[in-house]
Amino acid sequence: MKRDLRYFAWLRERIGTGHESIETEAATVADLIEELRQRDEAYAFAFSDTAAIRAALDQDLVELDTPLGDAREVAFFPPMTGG
Amino acid sequence: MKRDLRYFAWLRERIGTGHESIETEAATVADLIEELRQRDEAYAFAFSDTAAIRAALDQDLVELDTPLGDAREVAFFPPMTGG
Amino acid sequence: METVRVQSDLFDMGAELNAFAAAMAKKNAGAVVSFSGLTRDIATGDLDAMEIEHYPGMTEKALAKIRDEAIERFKLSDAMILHRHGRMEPGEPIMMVVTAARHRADAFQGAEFLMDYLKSRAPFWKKEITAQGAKWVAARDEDEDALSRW
Amino acid sequence: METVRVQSDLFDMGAELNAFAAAMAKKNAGAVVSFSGLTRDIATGDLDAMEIEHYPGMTEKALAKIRDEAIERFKLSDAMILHRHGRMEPGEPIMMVVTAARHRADAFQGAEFLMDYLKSRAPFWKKEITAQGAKWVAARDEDEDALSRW
Repeated sequence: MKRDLRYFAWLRERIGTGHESIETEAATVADLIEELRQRDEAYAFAFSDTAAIRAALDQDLVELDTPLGDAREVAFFPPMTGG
Repeated sequence: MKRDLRYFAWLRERIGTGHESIETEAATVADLIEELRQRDEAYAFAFSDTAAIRAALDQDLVELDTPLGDAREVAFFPPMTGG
Repeated sequence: METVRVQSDLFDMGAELNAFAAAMAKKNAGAVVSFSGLTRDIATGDLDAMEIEHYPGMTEKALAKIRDEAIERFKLSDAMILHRHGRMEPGEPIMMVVTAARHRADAFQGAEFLMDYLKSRAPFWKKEITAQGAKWVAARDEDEDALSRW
Repeated sequence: METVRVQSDLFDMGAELNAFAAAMAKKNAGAVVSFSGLTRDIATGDLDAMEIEHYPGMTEKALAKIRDEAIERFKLSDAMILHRHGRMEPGEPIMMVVTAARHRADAFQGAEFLMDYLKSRAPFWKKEITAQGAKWVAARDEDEDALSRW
Protein backbone atom coordinates (compact mmCIF):
# COMPACT_ATOMS: atom_id res chain seq x y z
CA MET A 1 0.00 0.00 0.00
CA LYS A 2 1.12 3.54 -0.71
CA ARG A 3 1.93 5.70 2.31
CA ASP A 4 3.20 9.28 2.63
CA LEU A 5 6.01 9.41 5.18
CA ARG A 6 6.92 12.57 7.09
CA TYR A 7 10.06 13.07 9.19
CA PHE A 8 10.74 15.91 11.62
CA ALA A 9 13.59 17.42 13.65
CA TRP A 10 16.71 15.21 13.93
CA LEU A 11 14.92 12.29 12.24
CA ARG A 12 14.46 14.49 9.18
CA GLU A 13 18.09 15.61 9.34
CA ARG A 14 19.46 12.07 9.69
CA ILE A 15 17.31 10.69 6.89
CA GLY A 16 18.02 13.69 4.70
CA THR A 17 14.44 14.42 3.69
CA GLY A 18 11.20 15.50 5.37
CA HIS A 19 8.88 13.71 3.02
CA GLU A 20 8.70 10.63 0.79
CA SER A 21 6.05 8.32 -0.63
CA ILE A 22 6.62 4.58 -0.41
CA GLU A 23 4.95 1.28 -1.17
CA THR A 24 4.91 -0.95 1.89
CA GLU A 25 3.28 -4.12 3.18
CA ALA A 26 4.16 -3.31 6.80
CA ALA A 27 1.24 -4.06 9.16
CA THR A 28 2.13 -1.82 12.10
CA VAL A 29 4.13 1.33 12.77
CA ALA A 30 6.87 -0.82 14.33
CA ASP A 31 6.98 -3.07 11.24
CA LEU A 32 7.39 -0.02 9.06
CA ILE A 33 10.24 1.25 11.26
CA GLU A 34 11.96 -2.15 10.91
CA GLU A 35 11.52 -2.04 7.13
CA LEU A 36 12.97 1.48 6.91
CA ARG A 37 15.87 0.54 9.18
CA GLN A 38 16.94 -2.14 6.66
CA ARG A 39 17.22 0.35 3.84
CA ASP A 40 20.59 1.97 4.49
CA GLU A 41 22.84 3.40 7.17
CA ALA A 42 21.07 6.76 7.35
CA TYR A 43 17.72 5.14 8.14
CA ALA A 44 19.38 2.62 10.47
CA PHE A 45 20.97 5.54 12.38
CA ALA A 46 17.77 7.61 12.41
CA PHE A 47 15.71 4.73 13.79
CA SER A 48 18.42 3.17 15.97
CA ASP A 49 16.69 3.94 19.27
CA THR A 50 12.96 3.29 19.02
CA ALA A 51 12.46 4.57 22.59
CA ALA A 52 13.25 8.00 21.13
CA ILE A 53 10.79 7.69 18.24
CA ARG A 54 7.25 9.00 18.26
CA ALA A 55 4.77 8.36 15.46
CA ALA A 56 1.53 9.81 14.15
CA LEU A 57 -1.01 8.28 11.76
CA ASP A 58 -2.88 10.87 9.76
CA GLN A 59 -1.74 13.47 12.32
CA ASP A 60 -2.85 11.60 15.44
CA LEU A 61 -0.19 10.47 17.89
CA VAL A 62 -0.11 6.64 18.19
CA GLU A 63 1.85 3.91 19.97
CA LEU A 64 4.42 2.09 17.84
CA ASP A 65 2.46 -1.19 17.93
CA THR A 66 -0.54 0.45 16.23
CA PRO A 67 -1.67 -1.12 12.91
CA LEU A 68 -1.13 1.22 9.99
CA GLY A 69 -4.70 0.54 8.80
CA ASP A 70 -5.70 2.86 6.01
CA ALA A 71 -3.58 5.78 7.26
CA ARG A 72 -2.33 7.78 4.32
CA GLU A 73 0.21 9.89 6.23
CA VAL A 74 2.69 8.28 8.62
CA ALA A 75 4.94 10.69 10.54
CA PHE A 76 8.05 9.93 12.62
CA PHE A 77 9.72 12.36 15.01
CA PRO A 78 11.63 12.63 18.30
CA PRO A 79 9.88 13.33 21.62
CA MET A 80 8.24 16.73 21.37
CA THR A 81 9.77 19.78 23.05
CA GLY A 82 7.20 22.55 22.66
CA GLY A 83 6.05 25.08 25.22
CA MET B 1 -1.98 51.97 78.72
CA LYS B 2 -2.90 54.07 75.71
CA ARG B 3 -3.72 52.18 72.51
CA ASP B 4 -4.80 53.34 69.06
CA LEU B 5 -7.67 51.20 67.84
CA ARG B 6 -8.50 50.72 64.16
CA TYR B 7 -11.66 49.14 62.77
CA PHE B 8 -12.28 48.05 59.19
CA ALA B 9 -15.13 46.93 56.92
CA TRP B 10 -18.36 45.95 58.73
CA LEU B 11 -16.67 46.26 62.12
CA ARG B 12 -16.00 49.91 61.31
CA GLU B 13 -19.57 50.39 60.12
CA ARG B 14 -21.12 48.73 63.18
CA ILE B 15 -18.96 50.66 65.63
CA GLY B 16 -19.44 53.89 63.71
CA THR B 17 -15.82 54.93 63.55
CA GLY B 18 -12.60 53.66 61.99
CA HIS B 19 -10.28 55.01 64.65
CA GLU B 20 -10.17 55.83 68.35
CA SER B 21 -7.59 56.10 71.10
CA ILE B 22 -8.37 54.47 74.43
CA GLU B 23 -6.84 53.80 77.83
CA THR B 24 -7.02 50.10 78.68
CA GLU B 25 -5.58 47.62 81.13
CA ALA B 26 -6.52 44.62 78.94
CA ALA B 27 -3.72 42.04 78.80
CA THR B 28 -4.60 40.23 75.55
CA VAL B 29 -6.45 40.95 72.34
CA ALA B 30 -9.33 38.80 73.60
CA ASP B 31 -9.46 40.76 76.89
CA LEU B 32 -9.66 43.99 74.92
CA ILE B 33 -12.51 42.60 72.81
CA GLU B 34 -14.37 41.67 76.01
CA GLU B 35 -13.82 45.18 77.41
CA LEU B 36 -15.08 46.82 74.22
CA ARG B 37 -18.09 44.51 74.10
CA GLN B 38 -19.22 45.81 77.51
CA ARG B 39 -19.27 49.39 76.31
CA ASP B 40 -22.58 49.62 74.47
CA GLU B 41 -24.85 47.82 72.02
CA ALA B 42 -22.92 48.90 68.93
CA TYR B 43 -19.68 47.38 70.22
CA ALA B 44 -21.53 44.30 71.53
CA PHE B 45 -23.04 43.78 68.06
CA ALA B 46 -19.74 44.41 66.25
CA PHE B 47 -17.87 41.92 68.42
CA SER B 48 -20.73 39.43 68.89
CA ASP B 49 -19.05 36.60 66.94
CA THR B 50 -15.36 36.40 67.79
CA ALA B 51 -14.89 33.61 65.21
CA ALA B 52 -15.48 36.33 62.61
CA ILE B 53 -12.94 38.75 64.12
CA ARG B 54 -9.34 39.07 63.01
CA ALA B 55 -6.80 41.27 64.78
CA ALA B 56 -3.45 42.90 64.05
CA LEU B 57 -0.93 44.35 66.49
CA ASP B 58 1.14 47.12 64.96
CA GLN B 59 0.02 45.85 61.53
CA ASP B 60 0.95 42.19 62.05
CA LEU B 61 -1.84 39.62 62.04
CA VAL B 62 -2.11 37.84 65.44
CA GLU B 63 -4.25 35.22 67.17
CA LEU B 64 -6.84 36.58 69.61
CA ASP B 65 -5.05 35.13 72.65
CA THR B 66 -1.93 37.19 71.92
CA PRO B 67 -0.78 39.58 74.71
CA LEU B 68 -1.11 43.22 73.69
CA GLY B 69 2.44 43.86 74.90
CA ASP B 70 3.64 47.30 73.90
CA ALA B 71 1.64 47.38 70.67
CA ARG B 72 0.57 50.95 69.94
CA GLU B 73 -1.90 50.14 67.16
CA VAL B 74 -4.54 47.42 67.60
CA ALA B 75 -6.72 46.72 64.58
CA PHE B 76 -9.92 44.67 64.35
CA PHE B 77 -11.55 43.50 61.13
CA PRO B 78 -13.54 40.67 59.53
CA PRO B 79 -11.87 37.81 57.63
CA MET B 80 -10.08 39.29 54.65
CA THR B 81 -11.50 39.02 51.14
CA GLY B 82 -8.80 40.35 48.84
CA GLY B 83 -7.60 38.95 45.54
CA MET C 1 9.31 48.56 38.37
CA GLU C 2 7.64 48.57 41.79
CA THR C 3 7.09 44.97 42.83
CA VAL C 4 4.35 45.65 45.39
CA ARG C 5 1.75 48.27 44.51
CA VAL C 6 -1.50 49.26 46.19
CA GLN C 7 -3.45 51.85 44.25
CA SER C 8 -6.94 53.05 43.44
CA ASP C 9 -6.17 53.81 39.78
CA LEU C 10 -7.13 51.42 37.02
CA PHE C 11 -4.08 49.61 35.62
CA ASP C 12 -3.24 48.01 32.28
CA MET C 13 -2.74 44.26 32.79
CA GLY C 14 -1.05 43.81 29.43
CA ALA C 15 1.41 46.65 29.96
CA GLU C 16 2.26 45.25 33.42
CA LEU C 17 2.86 41.77 32.02
CA ASN C 18 5.06 43.10 29.23
CA ALA C 19 7.15 45.27 31.54
CA PHE C 20 7.65 42.37 33.95
CA ALA C 21 8.51 39.87 31.19
CA ALA C 22 11.02 42.26 29.59
CA ALA C 23 12.94 42.41 32.86
CA MET C 24 12.73 38.62 33.29
CA ALA C 25 14.18 37.79 29.89
CA LYS C 26 17.38 39.50 31.06
CA LYS C 27 17.41 37.31 34.17
CA ASN C 28 17.23 34.16 32.06
CA ALA C 29 13.81 33.24 33.46
CA GLY C 30 11.87 31.46 30.76
CA ALA C 31 8.55 30.92 32.53
CA VAL C 32 6.20 33.80 33.36
CA VAL C 33 2.79 33.24 35.02
CA SER C 34 0.18 35.90 35.66
CA PHE C 35 -3.07 35.87 37.55
CA SER C 36 -5.58 38.68 37.08
CA GLY C 37 -8.74 39.09 39.10
CA LEU C 38 -11.59 40.91 37.36
CA THR C 39 -14.59 42.48 39.03
CA ARG C 40 -17.51 40.24 38.33
CA ASP C 41 -21.00 39.80 39.55
CA ILE C 42 -20.40 37.20 42.23
CA ALA C 43 -23.67 36.96 44.10
CA THR C 44 -26.67 38.68 42.67
CA GLY C 45 -26.19 39.07 38.94
CA ASP C 46 -26.71 42.82 39.04
CA LEU C 47 -23.46 44.25 40.31
CA ASP C 48 -23.15 48.00 39.86
CA ALA C 49 -19.71 48.37 41.36
CA MET C 50 -17.21 46.85 43.76
CA GLU C 51 -15.64 48.80 46.61
CA ILE C 52 -12.49 47.60 48.27
CA GLU C 53 -11.40 48.86 51.66
CA HIS C 54 -7.87 48.19 52.89
CA TYR C 55 -5.60 48.92 55.83
CA PRO C 56 -2.97 51.38 54.59
CA GLY C 57 0.44 50.50 55.95
CA MET C 58 -0.42 46.94 56.92
CA THR C 59 -1.42 46.13 53.34
CA GLU C 60 1.96 47.02 51.89
CA LYS C 61 3.73 45.22 54.74
CA ALA C 62 1.64 42.04 54.32
CA LEU C 63 2.09 41.98 50.54
CA ALA C 64 5.85 42.51 50.75
CA LYS C 65 6.12 39.64 53.25
CA ILE C 66 4.03 37.29 51.11
CA ARG C 67 6.10 38.20 48.06
CA ASP C 68 9.41 37.59 49.85
CA GLU C 69 8.21 34.21 51.05
CA ALA C 70 7.02 33.17 47.57
CA ILE C 71 10.34 34.16 46.01
CA GLU C 72 12.29 32.13 48.54
CA ARG C 73 10.05 29.05 48.58
CA PHE C 74 9.70 28.69 44.84
CA LYS C 75 13.10 30.06 43.74
CA LEU C 76 11.37 32.77 41.73
CA SER C 77 13.42 35.11 39.59
CA ASP C 78 10.95 37.80 40.63
CA ALA C 79 7.34 38.35 41.63
CA MET C 80 5.00 41.32 41.41
CA ILE C 81 1.78 42.06 43.30
CA LEU C 82 -0.58 44.85 42.28
CA HIS C 83 -3.88 45.36 44.14
CA ARG C 84 -6.45 48.11 43.83
CA HIS C 85 -8.66 49.65 46.49
CA GLY C 86 -11.58 52.04 46.24
CA ARG C 87 -14.38 51.79 43.72
CA MET C 88 -14.22 49.71 40.55
CA GLU C 89 -16.68 48.96 37.76
CA PRO C 90 -17.72 45.47 36.59
CA GLY C 91 -15.11 43.99 34.26
CA GLU C 92 -12.26 46.09 35.56
CA PRO C 93 -9.13 44.40 36.88
CA ILE C 94 -9.01 44.29 40.70
CA MET C 95 -5.56 42.87 41.13
CA MET C 96 -2.75 41.00 39.43
CA VAL C 97 0.19 38.87 40.45
CA VAL C 98 3.02 37.91 38.11
CA THR C 99 5.82 35.43 38.79
CA ALA C 100 8.87 34.30 36.84
CA ALA C 101 11.12 31.30 37.26
CA ARG C 102 13.41 29.06 35.24
CA HIS C 103 10.89 26.22 35.38
CA ARG C 104 7.18 26.50 34.81
CA ALA C 105 6.15 24.46 37.87
CA ASP C 106 7.82 27.01 40.16
CA ALA C 107 6.27 29.97 38.38
CA PHE C 108 2.80 28.36 38.63
CA GLN C 109 3.20 27.35 42.28
CA GLY C 110 4.57 30.76 43.21
CA ALA C 111 1.56 32.48 41.68
CA GLU C 112 -0.91 30.12 43.39
CA PHE C 113 0.83 30.61 46.72
CA LEU C 114 0.69 34.40 46.32
CA MET C 115 -3.02 34.23 45.51
CA ASP C 116 -3.90 31.92 48.39
CA TYR C 117 -2.11 34.14 50.91
CA LEU C 118 -3.34 37.34 49.40
CA LYS C 119 -6.97 36.12 49.56
CA SER C 120 -6.93 35.40 53.29
CA ARG C 121 -3.93 37.20 54.76
CA ALA C 122 -3.79 40.63 53.15
CA PRO C 123 -6.09 43.27 54.69
CA PHE C 124 -8.56 43.90 51.87
CA TRP C 125 -12.35 43.77 52.19
CA LYS C 126 -14.69 43.69 49.22
CA LYS C 127 -18.13 45.23 49.17
CA GLU C 128 -20.60 44.68 46.36
CA ILE C 129 -22.83 47.56 45.34
CA THR C 130 -26.08 46.50 43.69
CA ALA C 131 -29.50 48.04 43.11
CA GLN C 132 -30.52 46.38 46.39
CA GLY C 133 -27.77 48.13 48.33
CA ALA C 134 -24.26 47.41 49.53
CA LYS C 135 -23.09 44.08 50.93
CA TRP C 136 -19.73 42.97 52.29
CA VAL C 137 -18.43 39.88 50.52
CA ALA C 138 -18.17 36.94 52.94
CA ALA C 139 -14.88 35.08 53.22
CA ARG C 140 -15.07 31.62 51.67
CA ASP C 141 -14.05 28.57 53.70
CA GLU C 142 -12.31 27.22 50.59
CA ASP C 143 -10.00 30.23 50.62
CA GLU C 144 -8.95 29.58 54.20
CA ASP C 145 -8.59 25.86 53.47
CA ALA C 146 -6.42 26.59 50.45
CA LEU C 147 -3.66 27.79 52.79
CA SER C 148 -3.25 24.38 54.40
CA ARG C 149 -1.54 22.93 51.33
CA TRP C 150 1.50 25.17 51.61
CA MET D 1 -10.19 36.22 18.68
CA GLU D 2 -8.62 33.01 17.37
CA THR D 3 -8.26 30.63 20.30
CA VAL D 4 -5.57 28.41 18.75
CA ARG D 5 -2.83 30.13 16.77
CA VAL D 6 0.41 28.82 15.31
CA GLN D 7 2.54 31.53 13.74
CA SER D 8 6.11 32.58 13.07
CA ASP D 9 5.50 36.26 13.80
CA LEU D 10 6.40 37.82 17.10
CA PHE D 11 3.33 38.54 19.22
CA ASP D 12 2.50 41.02 21.99
CA MET D 13 1.80 39.10 25.23
CA GLY D 14 0.20 42.09 26.91
CA ALA D 15 -2.14 42.83 24.02
CA GLU D 16 -3.15 39.15 23.91
CA LEU D 17 -3.87 39.11 27.64
CA ASN D 18 -5.92 42.29 27.45
CA ALA D 19 -7.98 41.11 24.48
CA PHE D 20 -8.68 37.78 26.19
CA ALA D 21 -9.58 39.39 29.53
CA ALA D 22 -11.92 41.90 27.88
CA ALA D 23 -13.93 39.04 26.40
CA MET D 24 -13.92 37.15 29.72
CA ALA D 25 -15.30 40.02 31.77
CA LYS D 26 -18.45 39.77 29.62
CA LYS D 27 -18.67 36.05 30.40
CA ASN D 28 -18.56 36.75 34.14
CA ALA D 29 -15.24 34.95 34.54
CA GLY D 30 -13.29 36.66 37.32
CA ALA D 31 -10.06 34.65 37.22
CA VAL D 32 -7.61 34.89 34.33
CA VAL D 33 -4.30 32.99 34.29
CA SER D 34 -1.58 33.34 31.68
CA PHE D 35 1.62 31.43 31.06
CA SER D 36 4.27 32.85 28.75
CA GLY D 37 7.38 31.00 27.67
CA LEU D 38 10.36 33.17 26.77
CA THR D 39 13.39 32.13 24.76
CA ARG D 40 16.24 31.77 27.17
CA ASP D 41 19.67 30.29 27.20
CA ILE D 42 18.85 26.84 28.53
CA ALA D 43 22.05 24.88 28.13
CA THR D 44 25.18 26.73 27.24
CA GLY D 45 24.83 30.34 28.29
CA ASP D 46 25.52 31.68 24.82
CA LEU D 47 22.31 31.22 22.90
CA ASP D 48 22.18 33.12 19.61
CA ALA D 49 18.71 32.04 18.58
CA MET D 50 16.07 29.35 18.94
CA GLU D 51 14.51 27.58 15.99
CA ILE D 52 11.25 25.73 16.34
CA GLU D 53 10.11 23.16 13.81
CA HIS D 54 6.53 21.96 13.83
CA TYR D 55 4.21 19.63 11.92
CA PRO D 56 1.72 21.87 10.08
CA GLY D 57 -1.75 20.45 10.25
CA MET D 58 -1.11 18.11 13.15
CA THR D 59 -0.03 21.02 15.36
CA GLU D 60 -3.33 22.88 15.01
CA LYS D 61 -5.27 19.63 15.48
CA ALA D 62 -3.32 18.67 18.62
CA LEU D 63 -3.65 22.14 20.17
CA ALA D 64 -7.39 22.34 19.48
CA LYS D 65 -7.87 18.92 21.11
CA ILE D 66 -5.83 19.87 24.19
CA ARG D 67 -7.75 23.13 24.49
CA ASP D 68 -11.15 21.40 24.24
CA GLU D 69 -10.14 18.91 26.90
CA ALA D 70 -8.90 21.63 29.27
CA ILE D 71 -12.13 23.63 28.87
CA GLU D 72 -14.24 20.59 29.69
CA ARG D 73 -12.17 19.25 32.57
CA PHE D 74 -11.72 22.54 34.39
CA LYS D 75 -15.01 24.23 33.46
CA LEU D 76 -13.09 27.06 31.81
CA SER D 77 -14.96 30.04 30.44
CA ASP D 78 -12.40 30.01 27.65
CA ALA D 79 -8.79 29.16 26.84
CA MET D 80 -6.31 30.40 24.28
CA ILE D 81 -3.11 28.80 22.95
CA LEU D 82 -0.60 30.72 20.87
CA HIS D 83 2.66 29.07 19.77
CA ARG D 84 5.37 30.30 17.44
CA HIS D 85 7.56 28.36 15.04
CA GLY D 86 10.61 29.38 13.04
CA ARG D 87 13.47 31.47 14.35
CA MET D 88 13.32 33.57 17.51
CA GLU D 89 15.82 35.71 19.37
CA PRO D 90 16.72 35.38 23.07
CA GLY D 91 14.13 37.08 25.27
CA GLU D 92 11.33 36.82 22.73
CA PRO D 93 8.09 35.10 23.67
CA ILE D 94 7.84 31.56 22.27
CA MET D 95 4.30 30.77 23.30
CA MET D 96 1.48 31.72 25.59
CA VAL D 97 -1.60 30.10 27.06
CA VAL D 98 -4.40 32.00 28.78
CA THR D 99 -7.33 30.53 30.70
CA ALA D 100 -10.35 32.02 32.41
CA ALA D 101 -12.76 30.57 34.94
CA ARG D 102 -15.09 31.64 37.71
CA HIS D 103 -12.71 30.29 40.35
CA ARG D 104 -8.98 30.74 40.42
CA ALA D 105 -8.14 27.08 41.13
CA ASP D 106 -9.77 26.06 37.84
CA ALA D 107 -8.01 28.79 35.87
CA PHE D 108 -4.63 27.76 37.35
CA GLN D 109 -5.20 24.04 36.83
CA GLY D 110 -6.45 24.58 33.30
CA ALA D 111 -3.29 26.53 32.40
CA GLU D 112 -1.00 23.92 33.97
CA PHE D 113 -2.82 21.13 32.16
CA LEU D 114 -2.49 22.97 28.84
CA MET D 115 1.23 23.48 29.42
CA ASP D 116 1.91 19.89 30.43
CA TYR D 117 0.16 18.52 27.36
CA LEU D 118 1.59 21.12 25.05
CA LYS D 119 5.15 20.32 26.20
CA SER D 120 4.97 16.61 25.40
CA ARG D 121 2.01 16.09 23.07
CA ALA D 122 2.08 18.94 20.55
CA PRO D 123 4.45 18.43 17.60
CA PHE D 124 7.04 21.15 18.19
CA TRP D 125 10.80 20.63 18.31
CA LYS D 126 13.24 23.22 19.63
CA LYS D 127 16.75 23.72 18.33
CA GLU D 128 19.27 25.96 20.03
CA ILE D 129 21.66 27.93 17.84
CA THR D 130 24.91 28.88 19.57
CA ALA D 131 28.41 29.87 18.48
CA GLN D 132 29.27 26.15 18.76
CA GLY D 133 26.54 25.17 16.29
CA ALA D 134 22.96 23.96 16.39
CA LYS D 135 21.60 21.41 18.85
CA TRP D 136 18.15 19.87 19.23
CA VAL D 137 16.76 20.35 22.73
CA ALA D 138 16.28 16.97 24.46
CA ALA D 139 12.89 16.14 25.94
CA ARG D 140 12.96 16.21 29.76
CA ASP D 141 11.72 13.19 31.71
CA GLU D 142 10.00 15.61 34.12
CA ASP D 143 7.87 16.87 31.26
CA GLU D 144 6.68 13.38 30.41
CA ASP D 145 6.16 12.59 34.11
CA ALA D 146 4.12 15.77 34.57
CA LEU D 147 1.34 14.23 32.46
CA SER D 148 0.72 11.43 34.94
CA ARG D 149 -0.95 13.76 37.44
CA TRP D 150 -3.92 14.51 35.19
